[in-house]
Amino acid sequence: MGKERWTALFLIMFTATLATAAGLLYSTGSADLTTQDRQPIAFSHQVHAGELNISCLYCHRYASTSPTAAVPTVSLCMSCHRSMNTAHPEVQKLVRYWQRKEPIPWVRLQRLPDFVYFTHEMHVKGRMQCADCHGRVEQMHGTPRAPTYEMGWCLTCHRQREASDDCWTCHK
Amino acid sequence: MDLKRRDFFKLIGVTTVGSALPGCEREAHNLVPYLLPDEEIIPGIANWYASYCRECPAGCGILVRVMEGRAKKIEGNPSHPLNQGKLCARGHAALQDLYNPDRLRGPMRREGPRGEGTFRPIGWEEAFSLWVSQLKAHQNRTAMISRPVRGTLAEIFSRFMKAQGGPLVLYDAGAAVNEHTANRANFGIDQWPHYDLANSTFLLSFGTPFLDDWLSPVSFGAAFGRMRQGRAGMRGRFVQIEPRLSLTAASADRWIPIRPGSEGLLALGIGQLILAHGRSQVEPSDRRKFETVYRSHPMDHIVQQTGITQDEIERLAEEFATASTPLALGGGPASSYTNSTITMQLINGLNVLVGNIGRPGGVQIYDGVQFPGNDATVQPASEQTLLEIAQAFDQGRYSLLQLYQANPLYSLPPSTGMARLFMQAPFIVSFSSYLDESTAMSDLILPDHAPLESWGDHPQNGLSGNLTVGLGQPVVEPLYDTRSVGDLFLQASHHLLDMRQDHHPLPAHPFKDRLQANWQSFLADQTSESGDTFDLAWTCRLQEGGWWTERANVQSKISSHAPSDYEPAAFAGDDKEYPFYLSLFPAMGVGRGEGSNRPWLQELPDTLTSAVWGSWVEINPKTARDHNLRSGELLRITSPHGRIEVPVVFFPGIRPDTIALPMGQGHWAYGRYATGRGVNPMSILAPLFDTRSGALATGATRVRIEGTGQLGKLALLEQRHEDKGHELITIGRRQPT
Amino acid sequence: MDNRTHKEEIQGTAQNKTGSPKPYKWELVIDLDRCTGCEACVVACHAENNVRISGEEEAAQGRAINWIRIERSWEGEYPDIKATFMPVLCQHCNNAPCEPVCPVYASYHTPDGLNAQVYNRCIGVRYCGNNCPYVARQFNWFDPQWDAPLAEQLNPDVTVRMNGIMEKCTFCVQRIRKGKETAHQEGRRVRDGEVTPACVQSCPSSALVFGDRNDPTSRVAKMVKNDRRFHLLEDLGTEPAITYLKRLT
Amino acid sequence: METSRTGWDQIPQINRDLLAPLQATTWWYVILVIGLGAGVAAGAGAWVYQIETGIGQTNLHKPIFWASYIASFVYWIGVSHSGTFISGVLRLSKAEWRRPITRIAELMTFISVLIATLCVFFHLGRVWRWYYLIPYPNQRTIWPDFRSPLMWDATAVFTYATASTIFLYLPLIPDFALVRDRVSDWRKPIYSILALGWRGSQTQWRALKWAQRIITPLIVMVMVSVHSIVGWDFGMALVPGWHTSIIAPYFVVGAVHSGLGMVVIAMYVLRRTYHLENYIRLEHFDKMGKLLVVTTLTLAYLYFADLLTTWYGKIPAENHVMYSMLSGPFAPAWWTMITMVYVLPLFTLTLPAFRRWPVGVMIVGMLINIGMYVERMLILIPPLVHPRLPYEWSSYFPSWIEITILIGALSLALLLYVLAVKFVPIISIWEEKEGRLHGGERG
Repeated sequence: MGKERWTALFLIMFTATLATAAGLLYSTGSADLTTQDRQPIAFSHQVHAGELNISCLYCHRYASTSPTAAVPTVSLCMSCHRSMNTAHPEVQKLVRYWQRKEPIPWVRLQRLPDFVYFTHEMHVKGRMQCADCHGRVEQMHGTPRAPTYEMGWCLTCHRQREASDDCWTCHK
Repeated sequence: MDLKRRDFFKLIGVTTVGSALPGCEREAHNLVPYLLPDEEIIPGIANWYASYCRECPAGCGILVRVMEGRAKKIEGNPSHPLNQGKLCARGHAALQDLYNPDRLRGPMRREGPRGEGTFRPIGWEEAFSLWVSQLKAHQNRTAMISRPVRGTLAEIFSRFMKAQGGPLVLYDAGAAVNEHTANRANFGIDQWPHYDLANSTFLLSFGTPFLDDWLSPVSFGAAFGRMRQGRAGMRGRFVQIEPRLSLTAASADRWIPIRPGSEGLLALGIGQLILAHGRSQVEPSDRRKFETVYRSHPMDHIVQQTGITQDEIERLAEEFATASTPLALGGGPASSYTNSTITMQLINGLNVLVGNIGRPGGVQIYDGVQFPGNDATVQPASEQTLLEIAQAFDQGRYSLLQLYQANPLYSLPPSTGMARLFMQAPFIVSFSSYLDESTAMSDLILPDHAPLESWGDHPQNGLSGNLTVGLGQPVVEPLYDTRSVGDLFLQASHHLLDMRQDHHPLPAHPFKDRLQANWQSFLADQTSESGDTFDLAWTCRLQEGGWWTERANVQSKISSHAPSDYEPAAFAGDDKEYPFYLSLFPAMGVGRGEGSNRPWLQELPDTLTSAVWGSWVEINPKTARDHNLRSGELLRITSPHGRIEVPVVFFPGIRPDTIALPMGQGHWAYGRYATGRGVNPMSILAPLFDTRSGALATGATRVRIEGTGQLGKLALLEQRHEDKGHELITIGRRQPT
Repeated sequence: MDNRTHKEEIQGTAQNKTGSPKPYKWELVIDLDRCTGCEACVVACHAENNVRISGEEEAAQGRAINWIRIERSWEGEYPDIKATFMPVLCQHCNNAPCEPVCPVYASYHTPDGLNAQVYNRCIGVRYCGNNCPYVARQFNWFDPQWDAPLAEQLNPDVTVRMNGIMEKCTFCVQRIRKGKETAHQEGRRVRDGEVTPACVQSCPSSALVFGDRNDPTSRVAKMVKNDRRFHLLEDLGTEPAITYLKRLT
Repeated sequence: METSRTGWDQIPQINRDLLAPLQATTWWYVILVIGLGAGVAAGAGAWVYQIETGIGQTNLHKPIFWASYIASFVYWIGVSHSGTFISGVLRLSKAEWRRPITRIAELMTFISVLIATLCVFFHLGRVWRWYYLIPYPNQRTIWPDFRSPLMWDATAVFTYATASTIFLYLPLIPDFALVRDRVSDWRKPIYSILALGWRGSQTQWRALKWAQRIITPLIVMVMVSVHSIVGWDFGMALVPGWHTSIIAPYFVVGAVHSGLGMVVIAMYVLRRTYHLENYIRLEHFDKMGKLLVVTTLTLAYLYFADLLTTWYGKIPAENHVMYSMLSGPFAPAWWTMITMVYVLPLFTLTLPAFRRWPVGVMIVGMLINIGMYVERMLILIPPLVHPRLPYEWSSYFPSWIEITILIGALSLALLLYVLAVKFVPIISIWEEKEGRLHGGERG
């Protein structure tokens, strides 16, 4: 009687460990697991992209012409905030950076390993929406947390759209 | 609104470096956006800037790939007539000059005794005023040794030195002074002719290393390719005559190992036969002079001296005279003896004899481009000129020495006593970017920008067959607290103005304005540019990397003088005690030592021996057997002036009575990659010079050898030591059809 | 439909005005009669592909990494001796011995007929290295190092290979990729000479010619018909993508 | 009848003799364990250092991408064939004399497979990514490439490891039961778990017998396949000197050769230490000697066939490899190998008197193993040193790191064996009894 219970317990433990191991193996990859870092300025995509409905490419203007989308220059921020909403404490932070002639040390959230080649240009020109990868940032407070850009995640889309799934398309 | 781009580069540097480093995880976490948008720079997109290469005096056109303010790659400028989009190993390695870890970060002043090499960083204000005070103190007692410069910088240097009162000596160990002197004697020209290799059908080369490092290896390489396979149904033949089978000779159809120093005699013999067979094309008026020279030595004497059979000589003469467009070139080893200028004249004479001066496929002479700093005053000087300067310092005629990227202390043999100059000169100012041997002896260092950080222009000195002026612009912001030597000289001359009322002083504009002014007046004269405004023209020139014409108008008729009478080469050390000839050649990549602080060039395997990162001595296997030497064994080489020990490499392509060493190693300064590596063969050379040009005769020292028994340290990429396995790889050759 | 062409263009099989429906087939022709052994290609390759600086010690151990090397072989005896040069790099074999032996698919064949090495997949069993008859594969025995600020020069389009993985010539795939992207955007095929690897681009005597073998008008397609042609170790049947032209005399 | 009664009388004696090692522990045993432990520690340290700094700590270089680690892998896989061959083949052929030595051999198999696998990990350039070799579902949807002989190898070795474990375990069950009933200290629970509630009932006996009948032929097949595949790691490659069809059978026989050699050593040592003279008798050394003669001759035949073909073919690439061994830089190693593996065994073991001299046979066993290790190195190095492009010809000798790691592996093997002796009856007690009682009709 007691013997059976022990055996059962043992079996459960055994399967549990196996399952965990398998899961871990499955998910191993280049996942970027950095947590929500605090940005120097509490910038809100919800306000800019959502309420004000500014197009992504207005600030991230290189996305359609360059591999990197790039963060907007301080002067670009100032081009609006010189006049707009200057009372806001966060905006004043921005202004202070501007006056100190200091670039803003934004914390990087969207990262890929060095051995991955990704170009915004081709994806934007390939009739993809920013939201397809970056989610609906206009609804996100603070800085949007990206999906962990896993290889499997890229592949799914590439296969759906019958884009190339040759290793050397994305690995350098 | 004036955040310096430099500051920005400093900031973004973090990210760029981080993402480049291995173990991809350690990426820098911060994105640093531009404060001010810069139209030129789009993150992630490469910009290409045109400039010209300053690694050697040839001045090929280059395009530099720049991303986020960092130079990434240098490529040949396809529209530049000299190199036509190609680039040599040294050109590529210019990046490792820009990013060299041993570059000087700012002005420095000597501390402690001279030669100890301890320096203290100082501010530019202090450094500059110190320099100016020295200039004032040593008015009319200043000498300047510089690497060969042309164009605006050359103009500024020469005018400055004229005002300051003292000689400006342009020195480069690689400058083919003998060839140059001979050309002046034969054709009365100061700039190089265009040797039309591409269209010649038979190339008779007396040791000319035109595929190694001679004048402009890239343009010659391109021409060689066309000479061999560029013309349908016509493949130019090529014979190389020299004691050691050089990289150039490896591409020849035939290699003739001639006794060192007797190249002139062979040329003489060939000319003699051409005249004898009545094949010469010289006007009857000059004919007599030519005959007296070329008939001066009997054939059997020539055969006996050169060690080449009479049939061979006759065959050469036959081939040369009957070829539709023959071309004779001389240089390299043939130009490393005491009689080399005459040898070169005799070789030039051969071209005159077959009348290929001004012909396609021959020697094409034309007037150089009219540009400031492109006249006879900026011709490279010989070693003897340097020694005269040194003597002047001895006698106290000069007291202030200025060095600009010249390193005579390393590239002249100790036996010449060059070191005395650096011991005795009361004050030495150096503008070099590195603590090389000479700079380490200086009292004040005002480091110049790297070429890729600075403005410059380069009126082509012949060679390309076009009129060409290269234009160089800064492609990246200066990395360090350095200053353009041009700016410094202009400022200084401004400070000195008060005490000068003499010859046309230089205005105190920044160097760039001066350069632009020169271009404005230059372009104004060019009909091609007339019409559009200067600003437009200037931008175009910047984009194209310079100005050039389709073709130079070649002078078909040129009065060519007969060569002077032949004189035999003199050697140091008698052949009983010192049985071997010593032949020095610039090492692959590192050249005569300028390149030895570039890891890429150090790691560039010498194609013939596959050796990297060091020195070696090449010996004929037979000789090695006679002295029972093992491959890799340290060989002690003794000359009347010193002794060195170098590892042996068996080299089937060299005369048994000759040994050959690469130059360029054995630095005792010049940064982490160069210092204490290999040996500098200069250290055993005798102070012998060419009788006409005063160029150092690097091949005029005889040596004796003895094995030391222990193995030397030398890395060869070719790992096969046992000489087997040839049949495994059958490249095969085809006889030309 | 739209997606099809999208895919096909990326793989270079677009049915567009320039027409040829074939995929790309990148090949290289090396004319040994032009090669002067100047090794501009070697440094060009180092600069373009972030090839590590091995240093004297590793070079002495036979560990120096060169994606392209110039093999010199002597023929004859002094004084009638000749040296011949042969640039040897990855031959991008159509029937590559290194591919099937890789247990993890790090070494595989791309649709363009390139012989690819996926660095981040490689676990360093080095079977491919043994099985490459051209000894074209190079192994990273240690992590690479660049004395600051030399690393500033590194090409961002090419990753830096870490300790323990195999690397080799890629025909400068980053340039091919760029070329194909441009062509794709302009809805055409890559033009002949539009893409050149660093070695080809630098070669002063134009001994190296690179192009798309499947484009009948390309220089490569014409040159491979030259009667001086041969392949390295042809009898092994590896079908190299590199054709050599014999040297005359 | 006669034999059987005497047989029954012997049983207590047998139990006493064969369980003795499990009960008493001598001081030199402790010292031995500590010594081997030190060796293992050194090896482990060296390995960590190699992983930390880079595989460059070895003397490997282009074009010698495989060397001592792979050679050791091949060697240990070879040793592992002892057990399966002796107990497997001899069981099948119902050779009675096998009984006292099967356990010795099976234990050896089990341990050396572990060590062999370890050697593969030493070799990997990025060992922390080893799991790419496992065919497991992953979000990248990438699988290993089963065209690669290395994947065949991985599969085969894994199968072999599991199979030989079972093969070792099955006949252990009754003995574990025996020990369980004999010991009373902390070990009792362990043994009772391992004994799987063995009571010795008829059904259990029948089940055991059946299990063995099934596993035995299987394991013999696996054994042959495993080393064939190990051979194919080389045979499938283009490398001159590897690319030969004879390499698979050659590897199998070679493996058995070294395996038997190793068993002989173990037999001698255990016999001396635990005074098992009436179990491991001279007859056994004699039989093993004969087996060794057989393997020697077979191996020699295959090797000769290969050499002759190469020599007669005169294919340059292969000739260079061959002559580098016959007369070139590898000649010393090669001739040593020939002497130790072929010549000496042949001239000694063919003498009946010699075969009945345990020390002698043991020494020959050692020579064979050293020789075979050298032979493994010679299979790898000379061909790799002579690629088809002579520009890259080179040479190789292992570095201190390599040597330390491999010595560590050896010590680990010995350590495991020494510990095992303390834990399992080194001679299959029940089989021994069975043999004595029934003259093995059941066996």
